Amino acid sequence: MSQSSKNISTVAPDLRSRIGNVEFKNPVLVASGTFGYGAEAKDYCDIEQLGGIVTKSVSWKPRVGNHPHRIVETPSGMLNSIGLANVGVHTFVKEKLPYLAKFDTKIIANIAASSMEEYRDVLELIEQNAVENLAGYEINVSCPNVKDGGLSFGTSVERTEELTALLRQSTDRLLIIKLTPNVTSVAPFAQACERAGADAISLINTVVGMAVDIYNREPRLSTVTGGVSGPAVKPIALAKVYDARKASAIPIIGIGGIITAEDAVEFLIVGSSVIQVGTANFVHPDAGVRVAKGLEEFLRAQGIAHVTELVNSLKVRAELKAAGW
Amino acid sequence: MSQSSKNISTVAPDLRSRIGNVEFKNPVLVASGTFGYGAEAKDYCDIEQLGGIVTKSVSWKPRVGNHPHRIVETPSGMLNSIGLANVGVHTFVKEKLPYLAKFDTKIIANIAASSMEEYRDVLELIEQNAVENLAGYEINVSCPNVKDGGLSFGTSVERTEELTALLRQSTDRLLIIKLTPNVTSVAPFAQACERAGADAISLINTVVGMAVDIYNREPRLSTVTGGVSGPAVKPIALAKVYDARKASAIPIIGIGGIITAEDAVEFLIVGSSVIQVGTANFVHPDAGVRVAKGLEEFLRAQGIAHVTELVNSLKVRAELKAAGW
Amino acid sequence: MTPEDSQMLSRVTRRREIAPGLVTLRFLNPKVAHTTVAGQFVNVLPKVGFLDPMLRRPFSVYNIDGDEAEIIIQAHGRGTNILTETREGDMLDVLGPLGNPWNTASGDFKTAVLLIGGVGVASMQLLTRTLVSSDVPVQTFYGARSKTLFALDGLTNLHLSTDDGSEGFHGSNIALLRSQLEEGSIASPKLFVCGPTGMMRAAKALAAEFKIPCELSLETEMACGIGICQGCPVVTDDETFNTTGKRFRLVCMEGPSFAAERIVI
Amino acid sequence: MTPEDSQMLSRVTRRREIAPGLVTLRFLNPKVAHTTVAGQFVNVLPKVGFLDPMLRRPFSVYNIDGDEAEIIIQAHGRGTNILTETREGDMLDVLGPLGNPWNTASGDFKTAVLLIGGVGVASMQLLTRTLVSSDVPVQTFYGARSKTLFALDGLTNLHLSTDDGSEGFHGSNIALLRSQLEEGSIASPKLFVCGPTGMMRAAKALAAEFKIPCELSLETEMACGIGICQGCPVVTDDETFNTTGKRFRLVCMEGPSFAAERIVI
Ligand SMILES: Cc1cc2nc3c(=O)[nH]c(=O)nc-3n(C[C@H](O)[C@H](O)[C@H](O)COP(=O)(O)OP(=O)(O)OC[C@H]3O[C@@H](n4cnc5c(N)ncnc54)[C@H](O)[C@@H]3O)c2cc1C
Ligand SMILES: Cc1cc2nc3c(=O)[nH]c(=O)nc-3n(C[C@H](O)[C@H](O)[C@H](O)COP(=O)(O)OP(=O)(O)OC[C@H]3O[C@@H](n4cnc5c(N)ncnc54)[C@H](O)[C@@H]3O)c2cc1C
Ligand SMILES: Cc1cc2nc3c(=O)[nH]c(=O)nc-3n(C[C@H](O)[C@H](O)[C@H](O)COP(=O)(O)O)c2cc1C
Ligand SMILES: Cc1cc2nc3c(=O)[nH]c(=O)nc-3n(C[C@H](O)[C@H](O)[C@H](O)COP(=O)(O)O)c2cc1C
Ligand code: FES
Ligand code: FES
Repeated sequence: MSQSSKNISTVAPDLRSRIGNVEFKNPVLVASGTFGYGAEAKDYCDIEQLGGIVTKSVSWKPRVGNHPHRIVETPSGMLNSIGLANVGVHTFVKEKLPYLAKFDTKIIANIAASSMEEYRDVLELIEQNAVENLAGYEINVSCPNVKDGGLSFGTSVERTEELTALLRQSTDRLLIIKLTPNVTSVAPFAQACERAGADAISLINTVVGMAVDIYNREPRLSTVTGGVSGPAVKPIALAKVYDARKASAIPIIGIGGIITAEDAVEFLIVGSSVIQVGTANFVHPDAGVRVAKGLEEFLRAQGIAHVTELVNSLKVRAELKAAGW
Repeated sequence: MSQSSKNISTVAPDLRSRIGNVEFKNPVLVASGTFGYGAEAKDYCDIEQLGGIVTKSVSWKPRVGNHPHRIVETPSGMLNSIGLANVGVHTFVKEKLPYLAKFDTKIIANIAASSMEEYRDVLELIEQNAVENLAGYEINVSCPNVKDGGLSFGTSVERTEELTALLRQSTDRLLIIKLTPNVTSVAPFAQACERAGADAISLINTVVGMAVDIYNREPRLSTVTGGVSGPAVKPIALAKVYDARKASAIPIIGIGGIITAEDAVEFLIVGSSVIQVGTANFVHPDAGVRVAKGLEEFLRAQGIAHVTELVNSLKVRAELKAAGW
Repeated sequence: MTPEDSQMLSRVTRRREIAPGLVTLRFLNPKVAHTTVAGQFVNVLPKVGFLDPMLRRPFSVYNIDGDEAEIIIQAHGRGTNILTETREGDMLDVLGPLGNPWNTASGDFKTAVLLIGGVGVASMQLLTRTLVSSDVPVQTFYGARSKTLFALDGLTNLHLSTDDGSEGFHGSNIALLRSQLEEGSIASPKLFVCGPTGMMRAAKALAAEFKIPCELSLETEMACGIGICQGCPVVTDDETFNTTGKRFRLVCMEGPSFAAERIVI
Repeated sequence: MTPEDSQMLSRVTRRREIAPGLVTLRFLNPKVAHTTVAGQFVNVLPKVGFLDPMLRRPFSVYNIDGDEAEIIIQAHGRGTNILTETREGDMLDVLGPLGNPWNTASGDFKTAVLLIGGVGVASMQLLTRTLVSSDVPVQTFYGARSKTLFALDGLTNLHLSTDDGSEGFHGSNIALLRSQLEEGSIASPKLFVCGPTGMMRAAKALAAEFKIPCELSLETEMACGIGICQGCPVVTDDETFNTTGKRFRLVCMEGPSFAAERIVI
């Protein structure tokens, strides 16, 4: 339990992180659906201090999203049922992507769709309109809040693999599959994504949950169930990352309840190459920058030269490994 | 959002609740593993004001449980990896059950085992030594913290059904199957339990999670992963109850993060016949009594005569039902 | 504005309890104090350093004075209960000002009629100040459950009403206003409305009936307050955005005040 | 004891800051004040009304006086940080007294040697009082990082040591005690030990070396403090409970103090 006694370095620690052939200036990205398309938060957050921005899921056509109520606070977390409200890929490539191109940070375009073809068409349209800092795509097969939002892919290993293989043909940029935690084990999904040529997986999207208005005896979300996010799900997310890490060598993007640099370090140690900050942005729009700065301080205090030294550094005793933990 | 304007009754509301042919004086039970065998908490809690006590899981032989560390606090919740530490069924029937027989409340004996035969043998030994207030059995097929603790049953619909059918032959008392939330959907499990003749299902056991000591880069629990409980999991538990409720007519015992009477009411509305209070007992050993009292106040304030009026009273708009929510 | 100064820890310099559960908190925040226009709001953390409750809560800016701003809080749930117990010297984490001001420049009215229900008074003091300083006549119809619940500072030309008859007109401020509109005693009015949903709905109907412009300041549950969560929409009928024929507008970005005729309430 | 009076909201009547992050809180709780025996502890909620942090934190009873009891808290994590900021007049939710007292009646010693590291002092004031009132000679070896961190109230026959040499012996209290044991100047001693794990381990070894009885007051993470969560065990080697050859003992129920020779530390 004692703090590392390594020498405290005066050299700035190196935060650069890598997935495939893409280098991020630090391992802290902001999560899809929690940072808009960048413009919304720029008055509150110095975007260029982020490792990257994952944009709100876009589909082929614009979507207005679900009827209110869309959010409910829960203990140390929140439920949402936004329903993939988005401007559609045409507006995305015409307005949002060019705007994002101005910032010195990496952009990952998150895509949600209801068929193989739609996923491919959206990806290809973005690919045709790619800007220089577009690092790649995150494929949302895990939104619990729309009935045609991909979760039918996300809960089937076969369809996940097929979709990954299909999209792999359309881009040389990063192809990241964002998995749902709402399955018995994420291990076969991680393996399927690796087989089909994905560059990474993201874990986790939100956990299915609900809340009840006890006075009206109605669900508090218009769609009955929604997705839980925030600190409440952090232990669950870490276990999912661990499950995937044991089963596959594919790079992992850790997500779920990250508020502080210490939270981020947990995800890195368990095996994430980079992490994403989601719900925390709603509380502090500069949450990602806070995490990145905190990470730098942590590395300095612990005498760690490169953030990559943390990645996948979890020590698990041999007898536990042998016993299957 | 407005409070019910029904007349505030001066007659005491009726809290009696029922599963099968067993009547509980109120719908508030304490959950297995969070109240010992009754004796431990009796100085802090007026046990006879509880609807019932579900005892710590017992197995055939005593188990010492997992090596420390066994618990970690998490945001609005905790992780545990107790590892089914228990006195074994022989001590249970010799010492614990006779002690519990003295209280005017229902007892449900929770059983954990690693084989069909062990489950049956434990149940039959208790059956042979049954006391009058023994209402039945809760079968733990969902402990995530021991490798042979039943989760191999709990994640297989077939084995759950087979086990339920087997145990059904050995008792006419309540047979309750305690399901894990760590599956893609609990619906087929609920259906399997119903088919095989269970009287009820309990939902949820803990959610798999983990936490990392970032200074030592070690898991904070000795078994790496453990189970998350407490308010953090309440929205997840409610969604699981809803999932089971839609799929089956079997009575449900709602569990997960219940701290207040309002939490309990959410579970009743979604479709639980009775509920269990778990982690809250660690904070307030009389948490169950607080919930039962709060429930009575709630019913009175809302002018509800019988607590059973709340059960399964969730109003879901027809178009949502049609769309599969 | 730089990203740093739009969210700041602000020391509470004064706490006043107007009635049980109705409290004003004044805090040092030059940015909010100097840049807020009537109708804007701030998003405040219930308790600094705690993860539960986790989300900020929105409050209209009630008053500004030098480098200090003030909010008025009605305790009605977990977060507001905690906030009303804030003590002088404590820190508030304040994000803002957010949202858009009341539209006082629409030119389609001569008299501003402020229609207030309960803690809907929160943005009305600054609105009064703005209107008075531009020499716009103001009439204020302010209803509360009981006379102890009025927060009258900085309001003008008051017509009070209470549900329990303890002060002013015994009944709703809608009924009171209706009688004056029927008399035609208010020259070319525009309604500026904030209060409970029922009152807003009635105000919308009243405005339609008398064909007068009406602006509603709406409240919805908010996570971020800055347009990134998409959690706070109201339903409008003003455009066919896609096949559903519905359009949602974000209260935090496009509101909180909207022209009443377009809002489905 | 009825179920009701073992857990109670207790008003804080006095808060003293001994050093930054080292605070005593005195609170009104007749039950704890009248029934605690030296070595017992209370389990305290970090903040009443909040779900996060959710679990209570255990603290030895530091002092009792009339109807009031006192704890001493070293800030070192989330819960203790919150608790050290408790103000006079605030309410603490206190469950206790819990656990077992120090075993002062074992009859196998003449001199009680209190070996204290840092905030391990917490149970030593009451222990001193108990021993002194039974005319047992007491020698107290108290080590801290620096002289500002001593809480000396109610202790007796002090041998102080500091890590930084700012007061007393420059070095560990174990080294200081060893030299006295080697001199044989303490008649038939028994060690009563509370401090950081490293110190406890050294104390156990020292006691074994000099063949003197030794009792350790242990700290483990606790959820309930009353034996219902099974979360707080230490490993012992005293019995073969089953095939593993290990036995776990619950610190809250069977401790917090244990005979050193049986504890695997
Ligand atoms: C732009 C804007 C400006 C605002 N300005 C102000 C302001 O200046 N001053 C002010 O006081 N408020 C203002 N509000 C409202 C304020 O933000 C909310 O009151 C606050 O967010 C509620 O937070 P809470 O944690 O107290 O309530 P929560 O605990 O989050 O929610 C309380 C909820 O519990 C339920 N509930 C509880 N008890 C009952 C019951 N008996 N019957 C039925 N339902 C019940 C209801 O669903 C209710 O919404 C404003 C809101 C907005 C959007
Ligand atoms: C019977 C008993 C009696 C006790 N009596 C007292 C008493 O009288 N006074 C008192 O002050 N304490 C006492 N304690 C200890 C006290 O209960 C704990 O300090 C408290 O529970 C910690 O709670 P927390 O929320 O502050 O720490 P948490 O935040 O829960 O935990 C802090 C944890 O964070 C980790 N950590 C944080 N920073 C670092 C770092 N730099 N390097 C390595 N790890 C780090 C460690 O794992 C550490 O355990 C007693 C304990 C027991 C069991
Ligand atoms: C309001 C909200 C909207 C979200 N929208 C999307 C989305 O459009 N696409 C997506 O892949 N994930 C979406 N997510 C999931 C987050 O990106 C993230 O995976 C999840 O919230 C867990 O991380 P967190 O706990 O840090 O928020 C959304 C989450 C929230 C809370
Ligand atoms: C420390 C601890 C020990 C538990 N032990 C058992 C057990 O032995 N058998 C069992 O079926 N469930 C056990 N559970 C699960 C609880 O009974 C309950 O299902 C779960 O904690 C969710 O409810 P809660 O959030 O109210 O705690 C345990 C939970 C905790 C926290
Ligand atoms: S509150 Fe987040 S978009 Fe309006
Ligand atoms: S702390 Fe719960 S059993 Fe000891």
